[in-house]
Amino acid sequence: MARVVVDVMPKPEILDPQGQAVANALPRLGFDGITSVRQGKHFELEVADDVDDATLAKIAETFLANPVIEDWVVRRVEA
Amino acid sequence: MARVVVDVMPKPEILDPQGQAVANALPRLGFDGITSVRQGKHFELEVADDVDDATLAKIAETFLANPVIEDWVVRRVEA
Amino acid sequence: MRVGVITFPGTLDDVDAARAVGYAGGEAVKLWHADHDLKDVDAVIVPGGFSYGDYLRCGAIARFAPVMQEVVDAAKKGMPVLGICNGFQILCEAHLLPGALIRNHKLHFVCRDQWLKVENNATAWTSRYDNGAEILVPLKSGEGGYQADQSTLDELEGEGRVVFRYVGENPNGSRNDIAGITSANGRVVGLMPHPEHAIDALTGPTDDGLGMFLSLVDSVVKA
Amino acid sequence: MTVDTVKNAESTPDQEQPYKELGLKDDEYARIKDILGRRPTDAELAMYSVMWSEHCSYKSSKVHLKYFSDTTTDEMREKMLAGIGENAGVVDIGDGWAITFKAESHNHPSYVEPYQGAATGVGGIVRDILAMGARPLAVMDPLRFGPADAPDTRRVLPGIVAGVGGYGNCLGLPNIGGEVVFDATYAGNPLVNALCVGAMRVEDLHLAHASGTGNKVILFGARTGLDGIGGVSVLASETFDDSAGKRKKLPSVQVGDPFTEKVLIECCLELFAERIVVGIQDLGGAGLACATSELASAGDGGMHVYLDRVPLRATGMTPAEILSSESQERMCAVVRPEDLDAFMAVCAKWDVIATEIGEVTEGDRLVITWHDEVVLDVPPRTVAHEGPVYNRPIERPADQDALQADTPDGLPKPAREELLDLVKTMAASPNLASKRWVTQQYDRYVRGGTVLSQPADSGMIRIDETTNRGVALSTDCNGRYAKLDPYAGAQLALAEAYRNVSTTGATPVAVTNCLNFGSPEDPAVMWQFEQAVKGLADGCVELGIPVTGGNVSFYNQTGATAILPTPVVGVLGVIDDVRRRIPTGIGAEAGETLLLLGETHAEFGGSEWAHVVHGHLGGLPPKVDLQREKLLGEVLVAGSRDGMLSAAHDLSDGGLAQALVETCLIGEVGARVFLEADLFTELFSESTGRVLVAVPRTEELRFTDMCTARGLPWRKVGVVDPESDALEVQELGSLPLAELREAWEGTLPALFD
Ligand SMILES: Nc1ncnc2c1ncn2[C@@H]1O[C@H](COP(=O)(O)OP(=O)(O)O)[C@@H](O)[C@H]1O
Ligand SMILES: [Mg+2]
Repeated sequence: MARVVVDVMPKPEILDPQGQAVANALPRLGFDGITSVRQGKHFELEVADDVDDATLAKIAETFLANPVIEDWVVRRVEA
Repeated sequence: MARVVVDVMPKPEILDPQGQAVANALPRLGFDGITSVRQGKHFELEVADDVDDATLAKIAETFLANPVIEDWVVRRVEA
Repeated sequence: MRVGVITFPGTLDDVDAARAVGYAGGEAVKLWHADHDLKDVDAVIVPGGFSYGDYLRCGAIARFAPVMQEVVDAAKKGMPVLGICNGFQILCEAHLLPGALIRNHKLHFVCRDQWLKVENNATAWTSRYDNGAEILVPLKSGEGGYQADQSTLDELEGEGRVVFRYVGENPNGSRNDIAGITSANGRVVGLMPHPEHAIDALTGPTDDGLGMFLSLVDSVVKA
Repeated sequence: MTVDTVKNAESTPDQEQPYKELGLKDDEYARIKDILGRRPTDAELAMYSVMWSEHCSYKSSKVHLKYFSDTTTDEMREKMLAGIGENAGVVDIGDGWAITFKAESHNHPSYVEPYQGAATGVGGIVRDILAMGARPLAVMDPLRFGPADAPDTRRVLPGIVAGVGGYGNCLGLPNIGGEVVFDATYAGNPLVNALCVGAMRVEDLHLAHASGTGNKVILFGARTGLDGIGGVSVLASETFDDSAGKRKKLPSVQVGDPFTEKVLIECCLELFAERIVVGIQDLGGAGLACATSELASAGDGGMHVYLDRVPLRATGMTPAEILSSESQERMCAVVRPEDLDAFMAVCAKWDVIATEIGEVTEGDRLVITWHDEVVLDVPPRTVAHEGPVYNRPIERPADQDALQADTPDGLPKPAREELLDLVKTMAASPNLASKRWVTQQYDRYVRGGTVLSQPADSGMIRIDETTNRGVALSTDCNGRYAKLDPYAGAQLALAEAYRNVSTTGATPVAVTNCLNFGSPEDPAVMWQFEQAVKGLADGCVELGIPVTGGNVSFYNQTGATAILPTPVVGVLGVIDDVRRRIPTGIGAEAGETLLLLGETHAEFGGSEWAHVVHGHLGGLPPKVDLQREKLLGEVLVAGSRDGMLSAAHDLSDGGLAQALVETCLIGEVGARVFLEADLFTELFSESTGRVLVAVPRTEELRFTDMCTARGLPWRKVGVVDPESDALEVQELGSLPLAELREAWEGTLPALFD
């Protein structure tokens, strides 16, 4: 068993209303000094040892992310 | 300027319908060997250098996450 | 009887909540999110919608609005407060009610006419109903699954603080089929379904929801 | 970054420009040079290329659309306050109210990115309505998909539905109707049409023009980013030198932010109420290029825009990119200088970014500067209103005769004992099955004015809470009929939408359309288009109601295969008191008789039966009789006014069988039905001009006497039976409602859950 993390983020040129909303709210809540916020998704997968990196990339690309508007990163982490 | 990542995940005991849906769909799409999926949020913040860890923790705890249902982790990353 | 109805940016059902207050014989008073001012109202409704787009988490940003600080203070002194849908989510985020609401178990937004069972008619908002009565009102939400840890659930159940429960198939994965709950003193009520959309049979499935607004008018007159 | 200025263009007349990549033809490029007397700058090229695109200039359809105006009589125009040529049509409905409504397509973006494509489609049409000065009140979404069980439909449909819902729900606009139709020709090219309806007081109508020298031009709403730039990014790679980094060709996908739009709506309505807007224009396709040139073109002066003032979301954007960005949730207003502070205060209240980007000038040029250098200097009419016009070749398809000759007459008919099962099979077929899986993702209650929404023949909203005046809307189109005969097909769409509106008790008053067709470069497609426009316009004349606006979407095809011609027609009706609406479900009154109004003939060309059972498309569609539709409408409205009708449902796809199934299931009561000789024809023919009505027994004689007196054929076909939980067809047997419900409601969840 391995633990795999996939982070999916809106592409830089694509509007990110969610991150925008957080960024706008922070100063109102009294938190200054945060100049930019982007919000994406974070997946944690438990994966059998025979699942290779290519398969993980395929899962991220075809299913977890929408490559038209999102970028993704796959990382294996220590359990 | 520093880049800070905050990951927010549903608590283990809380239902995670989104992660569940992904986990259920994967075998249908022909991807086997993924035994569990949880889905949360991933934030990337650009932060002024004078924002300290305590402030970041406060932002995560009071705002980015709802501690009733979610856990959170803050990381500073290399830009 | 003056009932405040809050408008946040992104609030949608304020017009409907105000209309319902009027149908019940109360006077609806507009409250603006950015004001520290409750305009001497006798009760407050936090209506449905998508405050601030609900982008981070439903209710997470609205909770910090200036008007909400006033609502929290007033609620602590016993003012009746009703949170409907997004309003319920905001009241949970503001810790006026325990627990939280998460994404519907089937992940889709659900709009349907929903049967509810009234389980507690001792609140400021439900005295017009009989306990055990079943009412039909619209439910329309994407994040209506009520969640709380086991001890909170035990406490709510033990103290009879579940006010409404879904009848029939659970529409959103809510724990214990919970549709609405109340504070320990029965003054603050939050629910996911929309009583303000069921005040006449022309525009709603029934007029079953009107009872909540009539109850409020009764309770304030009594107090 | 080097910016191409007018000065630069003058001194480098022979510089190569990527006009072909931007979709301009040689002669179009030559004409631009001719207009300007020099080569265009990058910014000018960007503006002309987007504004002269098919989508913005209507270059292939213009000569045909003119037929709508040409055939509209003064009498038809009587209630019309604004028509073709404005952002949306406007109709006077009485009590001082004006209604504006329009449909638009967002087909191609929704195939690439279903959720965002559909979402921004809704966002765009809502801004069109807002730009008329109206409060948007409701939306509808006529949709077309490939086969229900095709794998790609599983990707496309849930995304589109979630996008329509996600945006509309968040805006607080009830969804009061739409269509979901499946056909193989839409497989690589789904249709997402979105309609919005809004209301205003008659005196508050705002028209888009920039008048009054010295008035300010304000851009407000979202920041401008790189989204939706598409083809124009080739200009960036031309002008970006290597050190700045070549910009890759950008995806032309736009991401919507419904929250920003909701706030923008409230902000605009407050601005209108304070009467501080001289002119207003939404930013949709072609962004600022479109808004500035249209405002200037429609006004009485010129305009100067300081492009460097536009608030940006991305760094390093070129003037060409800023002009053609399709970032969503933006509006452009023209404001008197003395109202500027008040304008900005309202925007600040709603946290809406507002920037003065220019002013109305004397003269007749649109001039755009970038840090004091002129990057664009054009006569705005040549951009917005005097684009290219094509008389595309038109040719009736060679196989049209063969298609029409291939009638359904020879198809094997079911045996008598198979008929009941067929009722169920048809009810479960994707086009006839309940669309609840879709509609339950849409909020239909918000605003508290929805009197009818799905499932109903038309959506209906209350406009005035004091007088109870309201409007009803229906959109329809059967693409198979239109394929068999596009002229008749367009009229059939009109007839159906008209009938749907009257069936709920409202009087039809105006028409909008969304004409979805294949490539205009295909003469056969142009023939379909021409026929459909003629059919629709002629039909409107016969019914006496005007086309007030619409939208054309071409190039809907996969490879060489065009979609079924799909002229979606929307009809708006008025009802003076929404409390007398006629619902679809039977069983509201104790004893009801079921009457079938109209006549049934054996008409199966293009029918749902031929499609479902035989996969057959051929012959001629059912006959259209618009005089009959008119009479039917008058009878239904009279019946509603005098309280003689307790329910009504129009007959269309699937015929009487489907109408019976739906009235029983929606009303949750059974019925006993007795039919005449040819049971198959009685049940499944799609003859037009028919409505099934439920009449309380006490009103039966009065109602049938009225029908007879007016010459409307009617026939008693059954009774409602509140005690029964089945649909019983005499001589055939009985279908338990539970079984029917499972068939009717089970199909879409099984496919898409
Ligand atoms: N099929 C049509 N029938 C009638 N009018 C049409 C049709 N298509 C477009 N129009 C009219 O042409 C004008 C321009 O249309 P369009 O470009 O869609 O408007 P907008 O600029 O608001 O997007 C509008 O007034 C519209 O009503
Ligand atoms: Mg427009």
